[in-house]
Amino acid sequence: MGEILHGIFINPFIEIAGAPDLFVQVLWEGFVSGTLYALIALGFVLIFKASGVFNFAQGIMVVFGALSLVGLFAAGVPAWLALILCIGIMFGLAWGVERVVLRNLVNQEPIILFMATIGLNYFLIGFGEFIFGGEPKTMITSEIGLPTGSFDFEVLGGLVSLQQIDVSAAVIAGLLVAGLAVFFNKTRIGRALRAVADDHQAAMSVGITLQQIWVIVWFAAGIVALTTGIMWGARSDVSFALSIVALKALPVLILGGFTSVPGAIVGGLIIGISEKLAEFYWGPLVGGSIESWFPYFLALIFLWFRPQGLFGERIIERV
Amino acid sequence: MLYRETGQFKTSYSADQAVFPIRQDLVGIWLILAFMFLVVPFTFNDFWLNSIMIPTLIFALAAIGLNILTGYAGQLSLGTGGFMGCGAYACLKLTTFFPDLNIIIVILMSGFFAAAVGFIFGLPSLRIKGFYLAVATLASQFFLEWAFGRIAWLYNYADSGAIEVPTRRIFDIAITGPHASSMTRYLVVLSIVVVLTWVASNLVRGRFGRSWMAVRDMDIAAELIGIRLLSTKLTAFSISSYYCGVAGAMMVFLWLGAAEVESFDINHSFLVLFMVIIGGLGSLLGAFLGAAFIWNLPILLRSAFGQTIDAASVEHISFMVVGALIIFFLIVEPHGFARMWQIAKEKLRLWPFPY
Amino acid sequence: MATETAQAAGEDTFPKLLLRNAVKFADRPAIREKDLGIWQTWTWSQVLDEVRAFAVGLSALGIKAGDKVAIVGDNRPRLYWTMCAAQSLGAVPIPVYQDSVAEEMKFVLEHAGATCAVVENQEQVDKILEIRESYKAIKTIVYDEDRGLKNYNVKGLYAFEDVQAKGRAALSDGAEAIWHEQIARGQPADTAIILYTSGTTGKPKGVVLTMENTLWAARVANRFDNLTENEETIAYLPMAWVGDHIFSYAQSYECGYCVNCPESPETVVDDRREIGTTYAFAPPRVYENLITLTMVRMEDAARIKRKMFDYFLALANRVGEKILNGEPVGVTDRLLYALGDFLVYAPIKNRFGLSKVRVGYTAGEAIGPEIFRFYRSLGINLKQLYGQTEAAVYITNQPDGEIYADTVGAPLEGIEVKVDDSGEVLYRSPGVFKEYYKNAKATRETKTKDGWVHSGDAGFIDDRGHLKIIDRAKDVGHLKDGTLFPPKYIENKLKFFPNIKEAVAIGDGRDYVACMVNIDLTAVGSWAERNNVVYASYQELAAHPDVYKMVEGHVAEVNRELAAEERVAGAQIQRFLVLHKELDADDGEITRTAKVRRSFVEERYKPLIDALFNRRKSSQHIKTEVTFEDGRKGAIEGDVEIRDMTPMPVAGTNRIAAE
Amino acid sequence: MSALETFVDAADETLLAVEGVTLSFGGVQAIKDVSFDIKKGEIRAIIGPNGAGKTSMLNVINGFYHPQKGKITFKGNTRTDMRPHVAATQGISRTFQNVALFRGMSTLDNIMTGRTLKMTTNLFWHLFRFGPAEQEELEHREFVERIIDFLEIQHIRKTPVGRLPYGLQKRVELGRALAAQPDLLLLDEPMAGMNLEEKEDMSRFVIDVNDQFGTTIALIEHDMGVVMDLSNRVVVLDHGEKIADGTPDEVKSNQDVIDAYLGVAH
Repeated sequence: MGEILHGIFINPFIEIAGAPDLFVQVLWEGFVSGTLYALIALGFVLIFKASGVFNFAQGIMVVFGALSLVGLFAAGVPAWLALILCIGIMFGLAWGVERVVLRNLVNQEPIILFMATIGLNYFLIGFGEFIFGGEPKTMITSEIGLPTGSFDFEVLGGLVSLQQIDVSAAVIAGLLVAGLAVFFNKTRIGRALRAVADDHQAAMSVGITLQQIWVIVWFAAGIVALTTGIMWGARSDVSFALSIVALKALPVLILGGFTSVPGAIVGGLIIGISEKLAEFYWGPLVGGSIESWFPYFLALIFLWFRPQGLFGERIIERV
Repeated sequence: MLYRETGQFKTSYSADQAVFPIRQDLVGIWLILAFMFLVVPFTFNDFWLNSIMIPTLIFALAAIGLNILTGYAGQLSLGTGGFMGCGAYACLKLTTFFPDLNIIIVILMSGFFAAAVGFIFGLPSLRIKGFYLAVATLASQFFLEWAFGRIAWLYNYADSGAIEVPTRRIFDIAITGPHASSMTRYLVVLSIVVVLTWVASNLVRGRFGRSWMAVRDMDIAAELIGIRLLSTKLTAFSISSYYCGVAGAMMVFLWLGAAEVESFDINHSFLVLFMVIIGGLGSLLGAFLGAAFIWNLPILLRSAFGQTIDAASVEHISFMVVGALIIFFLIVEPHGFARMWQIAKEKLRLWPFPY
Repeated sequence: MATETAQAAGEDTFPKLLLRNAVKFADRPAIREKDLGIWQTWTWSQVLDEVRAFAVGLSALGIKAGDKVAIVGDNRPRLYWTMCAAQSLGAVPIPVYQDSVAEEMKFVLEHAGATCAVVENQEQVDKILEIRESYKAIKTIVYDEDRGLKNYNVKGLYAFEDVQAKGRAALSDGAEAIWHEQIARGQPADTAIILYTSGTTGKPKGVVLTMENTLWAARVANRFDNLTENEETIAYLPMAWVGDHIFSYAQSYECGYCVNCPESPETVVDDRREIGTTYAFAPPRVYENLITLTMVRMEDAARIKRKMFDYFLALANRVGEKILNGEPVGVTDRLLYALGDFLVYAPIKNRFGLSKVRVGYTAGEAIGPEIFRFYRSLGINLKQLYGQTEAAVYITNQPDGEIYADTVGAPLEGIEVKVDDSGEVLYRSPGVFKEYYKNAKATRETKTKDGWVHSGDAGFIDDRGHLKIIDRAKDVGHLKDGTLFPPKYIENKLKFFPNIKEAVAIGDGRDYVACMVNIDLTAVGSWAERNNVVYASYQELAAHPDVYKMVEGHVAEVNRELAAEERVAGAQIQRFLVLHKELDADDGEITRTAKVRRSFVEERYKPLIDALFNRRKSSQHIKTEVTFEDGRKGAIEGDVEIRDMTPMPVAGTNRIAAE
Repeated sequence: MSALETFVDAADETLLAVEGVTLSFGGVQAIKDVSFDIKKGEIRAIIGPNGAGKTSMLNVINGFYHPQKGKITFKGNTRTDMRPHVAATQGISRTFQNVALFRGMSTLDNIMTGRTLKMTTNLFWHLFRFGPAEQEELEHREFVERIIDFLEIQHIRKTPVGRLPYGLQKRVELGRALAAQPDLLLLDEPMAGMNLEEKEDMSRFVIDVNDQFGTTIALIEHDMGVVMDLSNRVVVLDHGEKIADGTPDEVKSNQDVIDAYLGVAH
């Protein structure tokens, strides 16, 4: 018993003190996956805020975007054109989703809409695999001008290695968030989108229909997904296995709240870093791979004490 | 049109509250049961029994389990695969420890382990609702998957890391294992599913079912009229998991014959969830309809395209079709096949009048 | 002679029959009531137990032979038991229409000299208490349902079960023998019941029927249709109406069949379906309503379904009745009819709970021939009978195999029927009433010394020996030029249209025939909804130009039919209007059995009628006082439009005789 | 009316006493130091303008809100707060301002749910719907049928409540509350949103419940006419404070009430 407690609560710190460079490396790894979790969660929050849809397909949109890019390139389309076409595809997807799904399911219960996005999820998997094939693919990292290679630092007596692609991922994620912030705060459409979260009437008074807003929001989420897909694909393969990883956006959302953009980012980083730390320092105690479930437990424990999330308001129940 | 109800009157509450108060329905269900028990085993070939009948029944049972939790008690769960796995691994361990115990009893007992696990993962439901709760069930799903893969004791330290089903006999008839005939396994599965469905129908019609639905429809009002939320939700979690557990045990022991962690992964959770949604939340009939539809649709597609396109493409197309159909059905009738049947039945009862 | 054997066996009063049934049909259901969601059943032996306890209890409260016991309420087992209980003591049950206002009820109670009232609920108790303030003879009030009565502290008010408890206590002290003696003393000539006829004019008259009258009627009717103890009937018509008394009480006691009481007046159709009655009885209005309901609902059905429905209805119209009557029909038609039965006829019968009906009767008023045929063509053995309270219902019935839509059948065995010179129908039978209670003058006017009763109806016996009723004798009139004017005949034709609920034709002594129409709010309302016609009230809808146009079409259709019949061709409707309010029993415009009080209506709407016969007027202002459900008074006023019709040319000479 | 008077005479025993209850959410004070009592067998009205804290008061009484200060004595047991289902167990049941029925269930099942507290048979019997479980279901069904009969809703017995018009839903909700055979019945604006006829019906049911079952009733109502007709005593709240307490006539002539309530709300 004591041994286990020691393993859980004491040993990690001994190890950290013993090899601080490893600790920093793990932190960095966690930070990078956290960034990606955050991006998936971000796409999710965009949609949830504006249309109340719990979009289960956000993870698949990430894969689908990346797959389209790789697939188009493989079919002989120049990389830059493929990228532009992919943006077009994401727009088409947003338009199609609004046309086929949202418009017909307006005013349904949340769970029905949630189920519809699971259906969309399946459709996209089948569609993507049918067009581009099911086998994992390699991202065309250098072709679209992303750096490869790594920066190596001498830190605390050890060597910390930062992949350049990871660094650019973080930078691009930052830029994306900044861009979205500008879009939402400074543009007319952006303000309308913010209004729609609170009041549909107000949004329509700006002169945009609800349908248009849905398309825009899903498109924005699609762009976020495409970016995420490129980054993620550059780190590993482009394959539908990613959709399972994308479920980690859920605990991120739990931490950050379903409607908060800063929450998504902070939540993503917390989940990313903590799962890597847990895996590295606690994983060996029970045979490893605990990062597959650790974030969910973390979110659960968190929920127990704060059911409304990190940035959510306290719910007063009324009768 | 087919319903002629004139002269069917009830002189007691038990007759009025029967599962099938209309005589035509009662006759119908007996005909179906007779067909399933007396005709199917002797006329259907191995492919039909193994690939269609047995899995449909097993998934229907899992769908009933999930339906109790999600459809009746209103608690969204994405952990069905994990609970099914609990049943399967429990069954393996039980039959290892008690090799002489009647395998049917073992299968029925293994559900209790799933129920216990479901109980534990249902605890957060006191404070967590809706989509937030889905995360709790995801936690159980991934944790259980992890456990099934990592804890070698669970799969008897088999080199393959998989469950290998031993042969078990009752009255010298092989029920499980490679020697068991499709017919035997079908009949065992059918019997268990029929009995458990009957039990489920008893539950949902009575006090427990009403409490679940009350919690689902308006938990605050339910609490104020004296329903204990936690115990109601926990019973739903336990019973639901029991059903999933038994379905999982049957899946491995009476259908697949062997199973790995992948048999209980999150995709199975989704598969069963689809069955429930497409079949109809809050309906036992819906569980059967949903299971039959979702399970057999790809088979149907495969046999339709099988000759012209390669297997992988058929797989992809079936994914697309399933996805599109889910959306289609949600648009046409968000409450699933069961509601469609209900509406059709209502129309038949009112025929020729529209109302 | 059936009567003689029965008397020999001691089955000549209802209490004696109850004793017989309690042995003969001991465990068979006698009466059911849908209560608390299920059908509560009492077997004949249980009914005996209940009746005995209540009778002895009443006796303990001082009710004795010759006393009058008023019975007020919806059809409920306990109220039927009260009848038998009262009869067993030699007292006379007086059922009263339950929806009469206190004033009407007071007249009946006072006239009959009731000393006890057995009522359904608080509402009726309140009425009786109100009556008791001025008519103090009522000593005992017994109620069935205690709701709201818990804290009434009133002398002589008892719960039904308390009276029974009293009775049971007395029974254990040996009262049973006395009770049986009392029953044994009962004679066929004893008064069985006094039924107050609502009467289209004047105050109600109490028709005194003896045990022999009612029992004879019950026996004859049961034998006529070979009824057995296996029949199921539903009791939903007012207990104060002779039809209900004979069908739900006398005939049931006589042959032991089961009577079913519905849960509430609103659920009768559902309850009838659940029970699946085999022997049915309803005034034409009920059948009319069902058709209206059918047509209105089918209007909303999908096009294909409606087409199919219309096709098979036309087929039924062509061959249905022939098949029912066992006449030869082609094989194709038979097959098509079978298909129609599967798709349309059987489901309709099922919806209305008429699937199991062996014999169904309509009476009380002439039924439209089209309505009558509609049911028969669906395969329902609907028959007409002609009856009156004074005859204990039965005068003529249609025997199986001799059903003609235009007649009301032939006299039953033991009944003599004749038509006098003025065209009035007279009858004589063992069922003929004893007298009008305390009204010798009226008795003399109606019943001749040798037992013939003036029916008050005009009619004739055709060459098949069947009776045809044209109209009330005093209502058949003539236009100024001498043309025959049968108002009811015209009105019934109008009323067959689902959109028309009620019609009043006027023409006696006038230049031409004019008509006032009530639209059917259900049917026209549904039509309005489909056609986006917005309306706030009956009055507004009735005055709508499109509604007028619709009614005009119906009137033209009736005129076309009239024109085709030589004898009434001159009685075509030349002007009509749609009334601005519904004729209402609360306003005294129709009776509780929904017959139009013609003279009252003509008086009340005199300005309108004057305008109808003033060709220069195309509309008329009117103000009408109305009584609301809660008794408050108010007024409806407005302008009513009057439309002119062009009479149809009279068709050739060789015409089918008027139906 | 004579019925009511008998009860006023008989009622002298305090069923529920509220003493110095104070409730606030965050910074907002919903109820400030309110005390009043409800006597056994009476119909007690709680009135006041919008936002006066009436519904909050009911929520405190049946344990949904927990007051910061004060205590409540019900049937002799004093408490500061409790879980709602405990309140239900002790005999308090209620209806809601916005109908809170179980929309997916039929009228019958909704009212049956109201009897959950009285049902004790364990899961085992229910699995097979056998023996005690079947017995229990049937007994309670009969009880519920009496309520259905009482409220005259036979014709909608098996209709899902979501399909019913508002007035009937309110009636079903009353039925569900009655099913628990409460000692104290809390009615939160039972007549809100009803037309005149429905109001009269509902008033009759309220009186009949009180009369027939002797149930003590606390009632929030806006319609002054209804309050004056129905209730034995009235407590008036304004901005969370009690400003008057007494018979309808006393309250009607109270100047504070006229200023605060009658002048403002209507």
